[in-house]
Amino acid sequence: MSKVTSMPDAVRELVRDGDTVAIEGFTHLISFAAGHEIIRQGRRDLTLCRLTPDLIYDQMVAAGCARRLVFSWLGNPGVGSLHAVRRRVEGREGDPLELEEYSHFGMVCRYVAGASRLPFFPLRSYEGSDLPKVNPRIVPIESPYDPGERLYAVPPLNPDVVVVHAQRADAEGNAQIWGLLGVQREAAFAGERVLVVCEELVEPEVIRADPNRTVIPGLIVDAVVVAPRGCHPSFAQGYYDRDNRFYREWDAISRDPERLEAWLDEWVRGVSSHEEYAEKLGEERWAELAPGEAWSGRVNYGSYE
Amino acid sequence: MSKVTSMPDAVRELVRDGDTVAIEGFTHLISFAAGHEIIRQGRRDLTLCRLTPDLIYDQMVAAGCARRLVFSWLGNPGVGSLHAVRRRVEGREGDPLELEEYSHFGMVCRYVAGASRLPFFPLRSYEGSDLPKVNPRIVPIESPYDPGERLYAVPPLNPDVVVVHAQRADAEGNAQIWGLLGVQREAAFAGERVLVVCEELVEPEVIRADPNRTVIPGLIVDAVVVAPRGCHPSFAQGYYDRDNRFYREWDAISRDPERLEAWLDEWVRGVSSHEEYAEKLGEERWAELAPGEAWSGRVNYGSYE
Amino acid sequence: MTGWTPTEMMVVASARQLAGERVCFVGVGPPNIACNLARRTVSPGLQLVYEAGVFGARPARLPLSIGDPSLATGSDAIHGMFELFAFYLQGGLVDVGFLGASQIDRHGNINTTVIGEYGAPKVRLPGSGGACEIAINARKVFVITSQSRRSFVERVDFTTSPGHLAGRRPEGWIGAGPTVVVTDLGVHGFDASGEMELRSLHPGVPLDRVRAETGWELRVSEDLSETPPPTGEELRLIREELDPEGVATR
Amino acid sequence: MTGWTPTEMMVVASARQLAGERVCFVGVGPPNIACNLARRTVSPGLQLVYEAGVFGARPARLPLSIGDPSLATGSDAIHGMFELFAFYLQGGLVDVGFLGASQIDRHGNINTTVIGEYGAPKVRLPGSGGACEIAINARKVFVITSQSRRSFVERVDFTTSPGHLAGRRPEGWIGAGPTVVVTDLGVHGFDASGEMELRSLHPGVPLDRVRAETGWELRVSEDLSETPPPTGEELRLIREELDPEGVATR
Repeated sequence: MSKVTSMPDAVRELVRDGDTVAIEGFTHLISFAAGHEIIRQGRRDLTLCRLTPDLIYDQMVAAGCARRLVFSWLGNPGVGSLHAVRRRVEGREGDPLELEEYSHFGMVCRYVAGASRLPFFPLRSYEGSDLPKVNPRIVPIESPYDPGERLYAVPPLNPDVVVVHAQRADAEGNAQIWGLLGVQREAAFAGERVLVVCEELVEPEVIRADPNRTVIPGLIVDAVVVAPRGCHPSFAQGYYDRDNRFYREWDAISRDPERLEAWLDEWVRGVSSHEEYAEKLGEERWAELAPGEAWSGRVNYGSYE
Repeated sequence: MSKVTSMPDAVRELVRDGDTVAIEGFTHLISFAAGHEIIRQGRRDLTLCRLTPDLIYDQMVAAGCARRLVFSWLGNPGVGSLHAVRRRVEGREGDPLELEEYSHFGMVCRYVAGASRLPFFPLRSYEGSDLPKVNPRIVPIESPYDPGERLYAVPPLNPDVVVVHAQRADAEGNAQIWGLLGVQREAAFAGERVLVVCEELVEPEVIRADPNRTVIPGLIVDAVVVAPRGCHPSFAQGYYDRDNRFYREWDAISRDPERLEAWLDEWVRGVSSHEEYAEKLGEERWAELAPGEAWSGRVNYGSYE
Repeated sequence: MTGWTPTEMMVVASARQLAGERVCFVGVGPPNIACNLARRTVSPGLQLVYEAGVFGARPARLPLSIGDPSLATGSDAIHGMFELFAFYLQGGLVDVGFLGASQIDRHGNINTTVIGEYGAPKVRLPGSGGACEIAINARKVFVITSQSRRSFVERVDFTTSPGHLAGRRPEGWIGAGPTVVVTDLGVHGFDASGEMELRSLHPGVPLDRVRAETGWELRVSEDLSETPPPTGEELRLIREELDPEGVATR
Repeated sequence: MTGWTPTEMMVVASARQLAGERVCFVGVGPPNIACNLARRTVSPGLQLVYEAGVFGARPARLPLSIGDPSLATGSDAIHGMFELFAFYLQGGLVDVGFLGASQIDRHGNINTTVIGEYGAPKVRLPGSGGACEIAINARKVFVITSQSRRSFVERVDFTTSPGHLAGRRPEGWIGAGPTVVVTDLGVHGFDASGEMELRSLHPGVPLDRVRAETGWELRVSEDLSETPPPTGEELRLIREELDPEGVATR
């Protein structure tokens, strides 16, 4: 049964006001297409989870979608700050934004615990850090084999909705990813509802020809949206480059609330879809972002009859 | 720096009497070549770890290499019993064999804990089972968030030596596997010393053309041995089939201590290497075990300069 | 095609129990044939998960072992065993897990570890494998085993995989425990107290025989029925497609 | 090629500290350039691990972000972030982890979270990222930061990543904590009590200036030396190969 649908329908179906939402992807494969549609549909009071909120959450916070952020690194990677978020956090604009803060490994372990239905996950971090003081969900735990040995534990994270972009998927939602994997698999398994967005919809035979490359099984996927170029300014390995120029430009845009608002009006609210957004960027920009070729080899799985 | 060496040298270097050894591979990629060389070199008092001891440990136990088994399923997959092991366990032959018994998931979690330097790993199993009564290392643990919520914990497993077979590796030990992955990665990261055995030694460029397929990084590998057909009667996906006929034949061989001894004399002690063992099997047998072709596609990682 | 083996009846009865189920954790032998038979009959959408790490397997032949290469080629996804056990099974995605049993008691507690004392066994059996966590984490457990006084016992020598624990399952378990026990003689369920109860007799099997082959006073359902015999199509699928060599069914 | 920027001196001094090290957990910016410079000079065998999940990265260009696509193409291995943090970092495979710092105190405690109060920050900084677990699990921690009274403080406003915790590290930690702090003014180490100590001054930097830019009474090593200036080759590598656009070093 095909789960392929449009982004507007997928967001209408899966994302509700007040939901806990994770649009994951560590620098790679961040679905800006889904984030922008959530802005267009005016979702409110969302708890937004990501290791690195990145520009997508700076935009969603500026657009008024978010009540709370769950994260581990709150910046513009390689550039500096997320100014819209900072204004809210530093009390310079709007209502204060609730923050629930971990380290990268803490967030990763939260997704693994959520995916594994574990009530906690132990890790060697936080000792001597002030993070547990400001986040009571990070608690000490002892080894049952040696009460003297102290570690810390983090609680499971099971978002209401998880959105992951993949290079390709079939209509059932079996999704394949190469390049940086981030926490796409763990987040997807931890989600109550899962939206897979892909560069290319492929026949099941393409997936089944290389099952080791499948990161997310269709079993846990609720909807599949085909959104080529849907990660810009993030990237899809082998399809288009990260638009570092835009990441730099965003610094100036997001410093100025009026410019930011104008940008949202022009590039998000002013377009009907991410396809339109991608067109608006222009083929020249896409040509700059086109990578050269670097093909993997093939392997033989063998037929056994 | 190349880590490529011969099987005799690798075993001489890495495996010592009394060591805890794991020759892993869940049905797939079991290095019989390494096991047979350990028998030829007459190692003693080994603690042998595997989820499924399989024929290789039945043979090593019969050859007198083992003092203790750490495992989760003690049988001849799809056929029946491991008779040499049973004779020892049921007190019908030789010294009693020490058993340390878990479930599959318990063993998997032990390797993950060992690889992650965690003093314990929590899982939802064992409640209501008698396994914790006969294995005091399986202990109850409470969630730090809800003392009422009881799980069980298993301790880390860090073998002195881990042997994993892979389809291909480069001279540094970067190893790629497709088909069933079992616990090859987790076991390798948990090992103090790691021996990678491969069907094919390839140029680093082959590995680097598809880094997502690398299961074991050279960083943790001490030695690389090239042993084509080194898994027989186990298999290497895409290279040769599992020799189910031999698995069935083993039942009769291992039932009879004298036949078993004769088999070891002929097929292990009587040959100088696994190459000789493979030759002795004959090309007809290998032709029966040759799979048809089922090639994966290629993916583009893209060049970014 | 007339007549059938007890194992064929057992496989057919098990397959029918899979009607309406979505995700099944498969073992080798009869369960594997039952699941693949169900996919071709009562449950076309049934998705198979193999403990070796495979989701959506499409084996081109009957796998002898749980790790046959034919499970990998052409499957939807292959994961490491950690992901398989942690994310699929413990994660609660498995609707039905199949277990075999060397001994089973009236509460569905299963022994696959030892006959006799653990420290000095008469017979050393394979042990748990994934059975213990399947019994606890699969939403339902189906048991397939042959029925005799040796296997249906008052007390199991060792509890490898917990059943209804005398009617009590700990809080927070998502698993309902064993719900169906299919044997060569009939199909059993469990009553509200978690005690096994005979629900149907396979064709030609007298009730007395089932009682005689059960090591305790077996409860019998008030609406005891006869298991519908295998259809020609079910037998054809088993004999021609799923187990042509009769490895697991004859 | 004459003259160099303070950042170039900082990068060169950091790279030299990597002599003899085997595995380095790399961040973006100066640490990335320092590691790649070390690979071309003092430590050809140095292996780079990136938190995004990459082992043996061979970036064809200077990555702006820690997740640049050039890190993936042509690398030895790509893992999920769980494997990277659990097996590599927590597993004890990382010899040196690089950290930046908005504030650092005499014991190497690092703040990258907030200036001011956490609940009502003057400046909200990015936070930990992987820094907290790097500080605890990397066998050694190298800190790269510019030195001023704003960054070298008596007390950090928030401890994001623990240093020597006033000289005491808990039992069983494999990490030695911060061992080197390289700034634009000089190179610091830590004495037996875990207190920072100035070990060398960069060329042309007077001791008074370092004291003036440090928010506490800075200890100075008895054998204080001058950092050897960048060689022409080191500068050539940085300017022509590693950071031709001067993104991170000018």
